[in-house]
Amino acid sequence: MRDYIGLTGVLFLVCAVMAASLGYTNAITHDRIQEQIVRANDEARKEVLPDADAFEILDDNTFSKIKSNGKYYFITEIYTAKAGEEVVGYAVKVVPKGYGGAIDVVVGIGTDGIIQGIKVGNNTETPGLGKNSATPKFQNQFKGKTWDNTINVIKSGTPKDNEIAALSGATVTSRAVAEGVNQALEAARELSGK
Amino acid sequence: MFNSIGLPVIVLGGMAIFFGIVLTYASKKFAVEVDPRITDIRDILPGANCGGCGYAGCDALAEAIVRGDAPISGCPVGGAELAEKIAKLMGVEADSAERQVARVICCGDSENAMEKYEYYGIKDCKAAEMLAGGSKSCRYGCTGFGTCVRECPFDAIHIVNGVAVVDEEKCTACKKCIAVCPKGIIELVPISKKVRVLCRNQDKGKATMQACKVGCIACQKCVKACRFDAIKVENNVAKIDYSKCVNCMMCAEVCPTKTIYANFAERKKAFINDDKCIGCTICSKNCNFGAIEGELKGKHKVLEDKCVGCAQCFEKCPKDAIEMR
Amino acid sequence: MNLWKDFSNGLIKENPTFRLVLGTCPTLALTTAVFNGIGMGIAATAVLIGSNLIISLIKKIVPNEVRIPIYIVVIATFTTIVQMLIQAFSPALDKSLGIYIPLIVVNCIIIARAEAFAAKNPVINSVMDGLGMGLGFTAALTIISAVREILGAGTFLGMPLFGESFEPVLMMILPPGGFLVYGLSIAAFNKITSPRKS
Amino acid sequence: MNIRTLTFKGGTHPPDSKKATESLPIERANEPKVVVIPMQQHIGAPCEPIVQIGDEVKVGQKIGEAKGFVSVPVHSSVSGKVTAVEPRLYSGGMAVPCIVIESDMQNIVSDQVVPKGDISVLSAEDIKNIIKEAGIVGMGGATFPTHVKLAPPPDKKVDTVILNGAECEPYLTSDHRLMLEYPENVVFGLQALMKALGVKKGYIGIETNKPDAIEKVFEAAKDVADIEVVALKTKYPQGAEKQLIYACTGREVPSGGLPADAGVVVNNVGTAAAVAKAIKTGMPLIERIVTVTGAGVNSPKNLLVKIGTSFRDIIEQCGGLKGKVGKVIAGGPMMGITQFSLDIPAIKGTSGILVLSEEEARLPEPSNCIKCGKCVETCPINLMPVNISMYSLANRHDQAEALNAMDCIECGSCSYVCPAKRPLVDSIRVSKREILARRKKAQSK
Amino acid sequence: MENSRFLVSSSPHIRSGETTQRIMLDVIIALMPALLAGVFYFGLNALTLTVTAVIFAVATEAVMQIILKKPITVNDLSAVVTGILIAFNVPVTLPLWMVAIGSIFAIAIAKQCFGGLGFNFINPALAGRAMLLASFPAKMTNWVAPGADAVSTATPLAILKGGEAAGQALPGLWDMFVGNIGGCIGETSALALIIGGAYLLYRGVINIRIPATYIGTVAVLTFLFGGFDSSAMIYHVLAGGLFLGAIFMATDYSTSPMTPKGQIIFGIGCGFLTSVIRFFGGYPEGVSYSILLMNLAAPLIDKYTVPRKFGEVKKSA
Amino acid sequence: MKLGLIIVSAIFINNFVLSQFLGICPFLGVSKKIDTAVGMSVAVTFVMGLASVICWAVQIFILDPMNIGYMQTIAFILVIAGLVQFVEMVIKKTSPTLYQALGIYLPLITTNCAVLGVAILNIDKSYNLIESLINGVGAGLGFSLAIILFAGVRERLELAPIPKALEGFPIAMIAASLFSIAFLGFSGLFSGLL
Repeated sequence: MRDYIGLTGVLFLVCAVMAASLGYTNAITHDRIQEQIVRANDEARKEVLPDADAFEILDDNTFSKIKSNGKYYFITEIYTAKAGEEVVGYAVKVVPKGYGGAIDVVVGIGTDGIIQGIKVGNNTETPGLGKNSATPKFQNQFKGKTWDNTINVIKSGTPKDNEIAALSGATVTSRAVAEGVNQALEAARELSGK
Repeated sequence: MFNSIGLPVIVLGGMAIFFGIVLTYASKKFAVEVDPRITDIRDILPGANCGGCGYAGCDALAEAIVRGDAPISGCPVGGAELAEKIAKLMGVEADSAERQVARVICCGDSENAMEKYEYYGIKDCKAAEMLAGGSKSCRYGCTGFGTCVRECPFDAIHIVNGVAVVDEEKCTACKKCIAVCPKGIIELVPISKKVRVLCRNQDKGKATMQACKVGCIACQKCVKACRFDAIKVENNVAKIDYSKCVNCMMCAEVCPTKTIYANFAERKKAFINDDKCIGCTICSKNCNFGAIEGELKGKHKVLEDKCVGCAQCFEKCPKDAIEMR
Repeated sequence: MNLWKDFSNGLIKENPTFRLVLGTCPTLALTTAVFNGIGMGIAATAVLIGSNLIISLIKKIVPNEVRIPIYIVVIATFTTIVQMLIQAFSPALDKSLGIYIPLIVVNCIIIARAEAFAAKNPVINSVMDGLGMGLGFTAALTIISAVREILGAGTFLGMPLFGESFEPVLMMILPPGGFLVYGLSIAAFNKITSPRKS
Repeated sequence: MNIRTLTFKGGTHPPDSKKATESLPIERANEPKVVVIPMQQHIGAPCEPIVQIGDEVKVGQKIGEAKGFVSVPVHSSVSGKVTAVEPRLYSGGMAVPCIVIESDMQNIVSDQVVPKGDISVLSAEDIKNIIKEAGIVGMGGATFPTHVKLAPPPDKKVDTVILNGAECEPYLTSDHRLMLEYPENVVFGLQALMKALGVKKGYIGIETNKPDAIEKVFEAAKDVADIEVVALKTKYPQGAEKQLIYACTGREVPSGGLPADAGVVVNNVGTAAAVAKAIKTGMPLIERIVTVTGAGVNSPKNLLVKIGTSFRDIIEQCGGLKGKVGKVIAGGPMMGITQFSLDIPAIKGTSGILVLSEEEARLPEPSNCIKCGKCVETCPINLMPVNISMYSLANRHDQAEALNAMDCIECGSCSYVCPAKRPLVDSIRVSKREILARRKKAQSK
Repeated sequence: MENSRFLVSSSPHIRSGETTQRIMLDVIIALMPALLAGVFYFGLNALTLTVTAVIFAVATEAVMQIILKKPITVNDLSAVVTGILIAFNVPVTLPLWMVAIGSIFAIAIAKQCFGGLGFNFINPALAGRAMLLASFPAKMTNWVAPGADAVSTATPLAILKGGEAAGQALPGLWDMFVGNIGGCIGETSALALIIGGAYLLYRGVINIRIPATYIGTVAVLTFLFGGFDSSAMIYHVLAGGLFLGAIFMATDYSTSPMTPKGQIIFGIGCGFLTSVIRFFGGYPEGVSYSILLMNLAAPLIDKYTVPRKFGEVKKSA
Repeated sequence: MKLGLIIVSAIFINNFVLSQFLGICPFLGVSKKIDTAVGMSVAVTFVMGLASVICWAVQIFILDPMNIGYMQTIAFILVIAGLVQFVEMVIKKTSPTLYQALGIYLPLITTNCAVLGVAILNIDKSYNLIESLINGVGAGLGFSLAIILFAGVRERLELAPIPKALEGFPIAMIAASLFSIAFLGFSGLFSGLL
């Protein structure tokens, strides 16, 4: 019996002390971490919709109504962007499937149906290829595209109005991002009722 | 406060208690008796798993030592130092055996030993051995293809001019070369014995001479020169009895074929410390070479040109008045 | 003097990455960019110092049967603390190190030093050992990641080094490049630091 | 002539090189002045000399008595005086006890030599005894005592005797000439062997590159029941025991087993001829046909040589050595043993003396193995020579053993075909020796 | 009549005339039709690339052997073969320095680091190609149509795979067969490769097992995966590097199994992986990777397909 | 279908050793002989499957309800360490043969980052119980595939004249690099479906 107490006791003691110090660290860093997360998300939305000063998550009813037709399977979150009281656009988070798995993309669409910016976030694409989708050069191609036309990806040549040039060597990623953006555009058009 | 510190403490503490109990229970219930000495010995073994001991690695040797199957000096790599440590763990004294080294009993290098044919094939003693015993005319001698060199884990043996030579500094007496030599001409000898017969040719003198210039021709000169009865000729080859040899190197001096090797530079001379000498004459009586003179009760003196460094006087002097240098 | 020896041990003689070849997983995974390499190095160093300190302190009261669980709990605690700090103060680093931060727990360097050094030596020495090993680890990661980033992306710490026309050798920042650069680095390290044979 | 052409799996086909001697009739060699007769010309225990220095001996007189079952006696091949009984070098590379006899050039035949009577009256036991007393061994080169082969363990049912006339070794033509010139002796010998074993089926296998020999032997055997002459595909090692048995009967000798395990006894055609001679004339085995050939001799010949004649004498009769000589081989180029001296006697197993020129003898240096697998495809035993060799060279003979190194018949096909010129069979031989030594050690423990 | 000393060696005392160098020369000869086809369809640049690859392969081999203090064995021609095969596996538009890097990587890393000829466990040429593809994906997939004006095009496999090349017309079967299509320098002309393969078979340098099982497996599987479409199957067999891979690279001695049974397993494995990668993988072409992957398995295959030794008594189960 | 994809992904595409760099230490250390590699593979696969399930349960039933997700690392590693030690003791006692074949590898597994890695990844990817199990076993099989193939190659390399400077770890790393190149062939497999 003494073995049980001695061994378990020491293990318990060490664990307890360690747990306590963990808990304490968590207590002092928790808020800051949450704040970081919120800020990071807000910043991403702000980046794609610079005009807005606040974002409100779409209410569940509307969101499920939008999702209900099954067309927008890549969309995971929609925020309504506001400048003051005025709705200035939508920040749509889509998660299309790329070469190495899911790609986080936030698309900022103005109420006029024009893309103000997109941001490619977390992804597991190939470094040097698909990962380059997060470069400004690639993302900026989407700026100014509208919901009037479906965006197509081309591998070579000069892109036309509704086209973007694929990342070299990473056509799958490029197409995935474009597909996500197209869904976001359609959803935004539906939301705005135009 | 509870939520931030108490909860983790409870959860982790709970897990700790759970595992503590389970592991204690398991360690009792499922305990396997392992002699703690096995673990201890394994810890101090070199851990190179070289197999020099003849067991499958250090773990196996540790087990064998504890079982009593292997001697405490079983690890050839660790040497005496390790044997002592193991001895302490095992509670016995190390056999105070002197360090041994391997020696190649052949000096028939490519200048002295005749070649009977030109060998073409794998550069390996065992392969060459199969073709009429190797290309050297002497069928007893070193084949010279260095199978022992490749086998040695300590880089302690090399082919010099067609014959294998052991680097005594590096040799750990692991016996791997002995096991691998197809001619069986490597043996272990105590490192302090400086005189070696470097031949094993058992043919008659004439046949030996035809095969190799430095072969033992069984001329008996060394036998006559030895004052300690330490050398004999058996099967046409001289053999030193190391329990009797005192490193006087006389045999090497007289050997006509230079088959007996001794490094004369290492030969020491006796010196008598006048302050300590009491003139007991024990030294001069024990000198087989008439190299010490002196009167009873008088100071004794070593005749340097006669002294061969056999150290008999040194060992016998009751007053520690003799030094070898 | 002795402290200096404990400290410098980890830099070259027993460099954990090049000589002991421990902690290979983060070494390979996080050396695609110098930023990640240094970040991982510092995080691991912090955990290493902390765990060496605590384990050295409690070494006398630890029963043998639960030695490993206790060490691991200690290490895990420091790992989690480091993780929280990184999340709070450098979200970018958190994002690029990802799952490898919690995996510091099972970085063989840390448990190996706990077992081999901290469990047998005084506190100060253990801290110095942790610092030395950590710096050795960090230095190794920096070297490997520099090679990989420069060749594989043409940048250093994110700054482009070459002109537009530079074609980066992408393989260098892919898994094969990791193995290759690490392997060649070990060979080079051994060649440089081992005494030359006459 | 309706003859089946048979063969085995694997093998290779080195150039025959038989042109030089295949059409030359057997010549009787000059009478040697001195013969050196080793007491061990067979596998098994050596003989004990039963004559002393100064003794007068006659042709066919027994001079060495067999010790033990796997052993055969040795007879004098000349009449004359014993001048020495001492170790002398022989073709195995070592010195063995030999009896040296100075010939009186009279060739007085011993009165022990008498015809043994008609085969029909001889019992199986009689035949075995005659064979043993005549000192007959396998004449293909392996020199296994023939009478031992004729006494298989009772649990092994032998139903077939095969005569090996494949002579698959390049250069050698002694068996070829024998079959051409004495086909009746070959057939007679086979009948005697079959009778000794009490079997009903006999084959004589001859490679297709000797069509004339096939024809002659076929003629000689066509009236004899139970004997079939079969043609064998010209492929090395067609004459290896196991391959020959497989080709003729489709049976495989089990690994580690003897031909008797497959119900077969194999003998060389030369052995059969020697048996025939021993029965017909009573003359023991004191001479044999030796092919002397190769670029290193001036005039290649097939010589009928008395046992104990030195290589030097034999080569001299063939015009001596030609040019710079590289190698002197006792036997053929695939399995023969190289010699470093010409002062060695021809013995019962000396099927040929092959002298290679310096250029032929200098084999190319080995280079890296390219793992082409040609040795694997060639190996008649289906081994992987490349791997066995690799382990052998690394001194890891237990792995070599696990890869069945002991099953290697050392035919040399792998070394022959290897494009990288690796010493394959050499190293496997080293392994086999090591493995045997280890097994012995383990047994003695 | 006396000789100073004779040579003594273990039997056998004769050797066949076949040498490593001769085998490599045969392979080079067998590659020539494909090189001619490459130059014919893609212009002189194909030749320049090939020569560059060969020069760098040979030079790397020599330099590595000097550094490692080993005998220089470039005259065994194995580096030449590697060089040619690397060039055959790249598009004609590839910059010269890139193909040079491929050669250096192939010889220095994949071959010499492991002990040189015969000790490499992975096909050096394919390792070089895979390294180039991983490093310079865009340049390595920049295909041009045959002809002088270097119009960029898609390979038939890319067209079959759909995607960005979807909708482009597949070339005619005859063009596929003779090599009048886009692709790597040495892979397009099945005809030229078959001529080379026939030569190697005739010379006994390779045996039929690996190429036959490889191509056969691809044919069967593409027929199944393609929905029992025999014309798609023919395209799959003729397109891409299948013939080049099956005849010249999967048969590489040192990286393929040595046992007959092993070679058959190896061929089937290559065929399976090729088909899977072509249909479900990220790349339109899977020949190189499938051979590389099977290279990894070759030692195991060899180990577990040791032939039944002659006379082995079958153990009854 | 999803389970199939998970397992294919774990074995080939995102092979733990060759593309995720998890479990490298045992991969290099225990791959000198095929027999030991097989033993290690079985042990790792077993532990990974078990750890996936138990850690999943710990996360869902303890950490999540109590809202102490930050304790994940410490809780998981404690569970794994305790589990491994327990299993080792049991095997050692109950089946010496199994212990010889498998048990001796167990102590090496505690600090195998692949085990902790798979447990954490299961939670990150929000797999359910079955998916976690499949992912754990699949990753173990992926490890097994890599290490057994590697052992085959290393047995062959053992007799090769490797340059002196590269002997030991360097050549093993370079060999692993070539393995990794070959495994690039699997990248993008079923990419549209993941």
